Amino acid sequence: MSGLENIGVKIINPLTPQTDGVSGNADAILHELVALLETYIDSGENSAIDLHSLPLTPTDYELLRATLAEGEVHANINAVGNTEVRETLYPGVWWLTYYNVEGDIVADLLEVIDVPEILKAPAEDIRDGLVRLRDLLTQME
Amino acid sequence: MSTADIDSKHPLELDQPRFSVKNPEQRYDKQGDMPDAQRVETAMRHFVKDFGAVAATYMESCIHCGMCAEACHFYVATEDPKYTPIWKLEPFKQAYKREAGPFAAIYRALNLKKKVTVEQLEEWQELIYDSCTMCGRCTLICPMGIDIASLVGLARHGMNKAGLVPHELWAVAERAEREGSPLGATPKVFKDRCEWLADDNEVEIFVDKPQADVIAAMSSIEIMKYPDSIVATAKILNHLGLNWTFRTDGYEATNFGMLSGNSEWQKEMSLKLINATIAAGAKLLILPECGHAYGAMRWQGANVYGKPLPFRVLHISEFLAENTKSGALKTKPLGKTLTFHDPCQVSRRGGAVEAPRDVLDGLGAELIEMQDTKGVNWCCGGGGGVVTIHRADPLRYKAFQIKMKQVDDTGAELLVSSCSNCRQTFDDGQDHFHWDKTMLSLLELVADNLEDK
Amino acid sequence: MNEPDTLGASLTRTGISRRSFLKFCTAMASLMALPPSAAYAMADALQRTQRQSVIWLSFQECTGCVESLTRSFDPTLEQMIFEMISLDYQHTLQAASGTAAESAREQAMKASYGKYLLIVDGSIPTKDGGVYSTVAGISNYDMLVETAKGAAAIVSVGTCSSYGGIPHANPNPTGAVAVTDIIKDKPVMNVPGCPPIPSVIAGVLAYFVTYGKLPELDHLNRPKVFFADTIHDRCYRRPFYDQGKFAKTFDDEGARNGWCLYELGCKGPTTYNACATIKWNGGVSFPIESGHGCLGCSEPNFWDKGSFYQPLPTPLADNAPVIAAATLGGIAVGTVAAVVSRKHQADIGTKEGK
Amino acid sequence: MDLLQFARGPALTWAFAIFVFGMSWRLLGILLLKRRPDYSEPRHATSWPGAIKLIITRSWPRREFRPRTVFGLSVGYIFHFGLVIVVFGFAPHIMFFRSLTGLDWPNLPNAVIYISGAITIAALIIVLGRRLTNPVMRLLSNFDDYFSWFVTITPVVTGMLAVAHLGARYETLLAVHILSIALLLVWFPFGKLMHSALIFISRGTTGALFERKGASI
Repeated sequence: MSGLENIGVKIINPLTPQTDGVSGNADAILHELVALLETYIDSGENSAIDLHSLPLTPTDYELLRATLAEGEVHANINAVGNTEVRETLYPGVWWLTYYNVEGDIVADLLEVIDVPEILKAPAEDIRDGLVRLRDLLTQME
Repeated sequence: MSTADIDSKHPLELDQPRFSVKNPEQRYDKQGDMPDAQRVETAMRHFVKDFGAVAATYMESCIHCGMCAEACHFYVATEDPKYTPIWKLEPFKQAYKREAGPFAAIYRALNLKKKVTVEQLEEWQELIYDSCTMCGRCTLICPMGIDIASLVGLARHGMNKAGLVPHELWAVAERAEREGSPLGATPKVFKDRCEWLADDNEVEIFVDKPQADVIAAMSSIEIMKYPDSIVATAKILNHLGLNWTFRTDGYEATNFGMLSGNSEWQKEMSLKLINATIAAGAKLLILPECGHAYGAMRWQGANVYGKPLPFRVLHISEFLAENTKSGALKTKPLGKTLTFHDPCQVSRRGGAVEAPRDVLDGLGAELIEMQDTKGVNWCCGGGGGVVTIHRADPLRYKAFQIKMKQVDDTGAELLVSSCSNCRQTFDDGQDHFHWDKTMLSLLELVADNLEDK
Repeated sequence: MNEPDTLGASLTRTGISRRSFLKFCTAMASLMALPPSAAYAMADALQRTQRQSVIWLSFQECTGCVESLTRSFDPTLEQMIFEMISLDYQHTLQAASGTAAESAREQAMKASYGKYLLIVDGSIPTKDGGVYSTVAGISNYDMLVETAKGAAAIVSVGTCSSYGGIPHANPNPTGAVAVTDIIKDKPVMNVPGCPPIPSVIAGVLAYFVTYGKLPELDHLNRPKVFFADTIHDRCYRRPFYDQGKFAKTFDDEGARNGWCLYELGCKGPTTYNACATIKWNGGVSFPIESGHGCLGCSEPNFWDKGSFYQPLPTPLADNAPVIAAATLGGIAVGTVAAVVSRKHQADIGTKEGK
Repeated sequence: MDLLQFARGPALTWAFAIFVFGMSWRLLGILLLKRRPDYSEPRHATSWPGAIKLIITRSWPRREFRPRTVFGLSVGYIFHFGLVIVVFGFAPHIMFFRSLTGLDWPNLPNAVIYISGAITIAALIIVLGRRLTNPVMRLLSNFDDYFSWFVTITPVVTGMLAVAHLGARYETLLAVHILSIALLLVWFPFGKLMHSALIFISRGTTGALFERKGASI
C-alpha cells in the first residue's frame, strides 16, 4: 500500500446537492426535450442541449440515463478518440458523448434530429473516398 | 453691585416655607459689568484651570448614549431633552476639547470646536444652576461611569468667575461671605438664638467654650428656620455627657461658596469651621443635617486645608448611629411606620447610607423603604442651591412630584430625612401642593424620644 | 506555404477526417459555452476559409506557454488548432533558422498584411533601449511594433505578455512591460496564466479563426468565457470555505480531509481563470485538487503580492516596527500635550494670584 | 499596485500607525494631566476594589434604571456582542490577528458569523434610527456620533458583501473591506470609539474615588 489513498485530495463535489443528490436540472432538461421535440415536429428545426453548460450531479446523470435509456441505435465513431452516438428510447433524441484520445469526455450533448450530423458521411469525404478507391483500383489493375 | 443694592433688591424672605431672597423676573443673571468677551474668556479659563486627569477622563469618555437623562428628576419630570445631565455641560465640553484636551491644538488650529459664546453661557446658566442639584443620580446610570455631578461643580467655577450666577445664589453666597452666614445668621444672631433657645427649652447650650472635645456646627437654615435642631443637638450631646460647644467663630456649616462655584469663598468658609475646631482642641466636628455641608467639609475640607484634618468629621446621622450602636444613646421606642429620604450629598455621594437606618432601627421604628432607595433615591429637587432660585420653582415643583409619589407609595406614617435643605424643599413643596406629608428631622426625632435619665 | 489554402484542403492533406474536425468544433463550442448548433456552423465555415495566417513572437519568456500548448498527450484536440492555422513564424517550432526564419516572418507580413493574427508570449524589455532581449539583432520592442502594424488582432498568451509577468516582478531589472503597454491601436486579447490552460489557448484561437474577431473581453482584455469566474467560485472545496473549515498546515487533519486552503495562502478567491472547471493535463486535476493553494498566476503582479503562503486578508507589510515607532511618537506627543495643558493651567493660576 | 495590494499594504500600515499613535497620544494627554492629592480621611482605606466593582457592575444597569433603559441597552448589547462574534470568531479575521500578534484561537462556524453579522447590521440600523428619533440622543449627537456609526457599520457591511461576493469582484470587495477597517482604525483614537479603552479608565476612576468615600457605586 502506498498510503496515497489516505491523502484526501480527490473530493470532487462541485455542487451541493439536495439530500437525494438531485439538483433539479435533470428534470428541467427533460422538459426542455419535450419542447424541442415539439419544435422539430412543427418546423423540422434541429436543436441540441450541451450537458456541460449545466451543473449536473452524478445523481442527475443517473436520472437522465434511466429516463432516456437506450434506443435502437448505438454507434461508435473512431476519430481522434471515440465518439459515442446513442439513440434514446425516444426516437429523434440522441445522446452524443465525445471522448478525447485519453478517454476523457470533451463534449456531452443531447441532440434532437433525425440523424446526428456526425454520423453522416460528409460529401467532401465521400468525394475524397471515391478518388482514393479509384486510385486503388487503378493501382491494382 | 453694592451691598446695599443686594439687600434692597433681594431682601431676605424669612417667612416663606423655604429661605431665599427676592429676585426680579429675568431670563438669566449677570454680576458685575465685565464685557461679554471677557466673561466667556474668564469662564473658560477658570473652567479649564481646575481641570485634572479625572475630569479630563470624564470629558473624553461620553458616548452620547443619553442614558443619564433617564436618571435625572428634571428630565424625567419634563421629558425636555435639554435637561439631559451631560447636555448641561455642552459648552464646557466644547471648551475642554478646545483648550485642555489632548487634541486641543488640532481643535484650535482647525477650529473644529468653536469658541463658546456668551449667549451660550447665558443659555446654559439655567442648565448649570436651575436644573441641576448635583445629586449625582446620573453618575450611577452612566455606562461609562462618568461623575457628571462633579463636572457640573467644575462648570460652576467658571460661571461664577464670569459673573453668570443666578442672582439669588450669588447674593446668598455674597452674604455668607460678608456676614458669615447666607441667611443672616450672623455670629450675634446665632449667639442670641442659642441663649433664648436654652431658656425656652430648659436645655444647656454651650457656646464658645474655649476647650471642648466635640464641636457642633449648624446650617443657617436650621438656625433661622428650624431652631429646634439646635435644641435637639444640644439635648443629645448633653444626654451623651460630652464636653461639647458651639463656636461663634465657626458654627456655619453651609458653604454657598461651593454651591455658587466660588472656590475662594468656599475655602474661606471651610477654614472658619476648621480653625474653630482646632482652636477648641476638639477631636470631633459634627456636621449638621445639611447635605452639601457634609460634602464640603467631610470630603473637601482637608483638601481646602491642604493637609489631613486633625479631627474627625461626622455627619450628625453618623454620629447618632455610632452612639446608637454603642448603646450610649438610649431612646424610647417610636412604634410608628416611617420612610426615609436619602439626602443625596450625605447618602449617595457621601457614603452615609446605613447610618440613618441604624439610628431608625435603634428608635424601634418600622422603616418602609421607598421604591428607589438608598444610593438611587430620587433627589428632592432643591439641592445644589436650586431651592433658592425663584425662576426654577416651576421646574422644581415638577420634579418634586416624583418625590411625593415615591413617599405616598410607601404608605408610611412618617417621613424622615437628615438634611435641612431637603427639609425646606419638602416644606415648600408641601405648601405648594397642599400635601399632607411633613418632613421630619432625624435629629429632632431622636432628641424627642431620648430616654429620660 | 504561401499558396491560398483552404482549411478543408489542409485537413484532407493531413488525413484528418471531417468527422474529427466536427468533433473538434463541437468540443470547442462546448468549451466556450457557445450554443451546440454553433459547432456545425463553425465546421462549415472553417472548411471553406483560408487557413488563418499566424505570426507567433516569443519575447522575454520561458517557453512554458508554447510547451503548455504543444506538449500535451499526442494527438489531442487542442493540437488540431495547428491544422487550422498557418503558423508562418514561431521560432521554437519552425524548421527554418537564421535569415530564412526572419524572411519567413517578413513574407508572411507582406502576404497577409492587415489580416494575420499576431500571438505574443513573453514580456517586452524596455530598459536600456531594449537590449535585454533581441531576436536576429532586433529588439523585442522594435519587432513587436513592426509586426503589430499589419496584424488584424493580437493575442497575448501567458502572464508575461499579458501583464509583464515574472520579468516585470519587482525590481523589474529589464523594464519589462506587457503588450498592451506598447500597442494601443490594435485589438489585444490577453490569455494570462503561467502558463495558460492549453484548451483556453486553442479555444480562443478557434474562435478568432471562425468568426474573424476576438471573443468578448473583460476589463483586463481577457476572454470572458474563460475568465469570468474565480477559481474560488468554481472550486470543489468551496463548500468547506462556506462552512469555515480550513486546513491550517499542509499535513493536518483539515488538509487530509480536503478542506479549504484559504488559510494556507490560496489565491483562488482573487484569481480569475478556468482551472477549476477545465483543469490541467487533459482534465486530470488542478493545483487545489493536488492539495496546494492557487498561486494566482494568471493575475497581474502575482509575483509581488506577498508570499504564496500568506493568506489573502492579512497585511502585506511587516507592520511591527511602524507600530512601535508610532506608539513612541504618540507617547511623546501625548506627554507634550499634557505638559502644555498643565502649564496653561498653571499660567491661569498665576495670573489669578496677581 | 492594485486596490487590494494598496489596502493590504500601505493603507493598513498607515492605519495601524495612526491608530497606535492616536491612542497613545490621547491616553497620555488625559492621564498625565494633574491629579490633586486627596487629604480627606477615607471611609475605606483601599479604593481599588471599588474600581473593579464599578468596572464590572456598571455593565448592567441597576434594577431601578432598567425599565427606562432596557431597549437602548439591549440593542447596544446586541451589536456589541455581534461585533465581537464577527470580529473575533470569523476564521479569516483570526488569521489577520494571528499575522499581527501570533495568537491563534478556534473559529466559529461561518453560519454563526453570517447570522451575527446580519443581526449586528440590523441592530446598528436601529441604533441610528434611535439616535435620529430619540430627542435626547438627537440633541447630544454630533459629527463624531454619526461618523463613528458609519465607520463601525461599514466594515460589517463590506465584510458581508465580500463573503457573499455581492456587488463587485471579490478582490475589490476584500480591498474595500480592508480599507473600511483602515478607516475605522484611523478614526478610532480621535472619536468616541475610544470608549472601548476609556470605559475602563473612566469607570475605574469613579469606582476608586467613590469607594474611598463609601459613596454609591
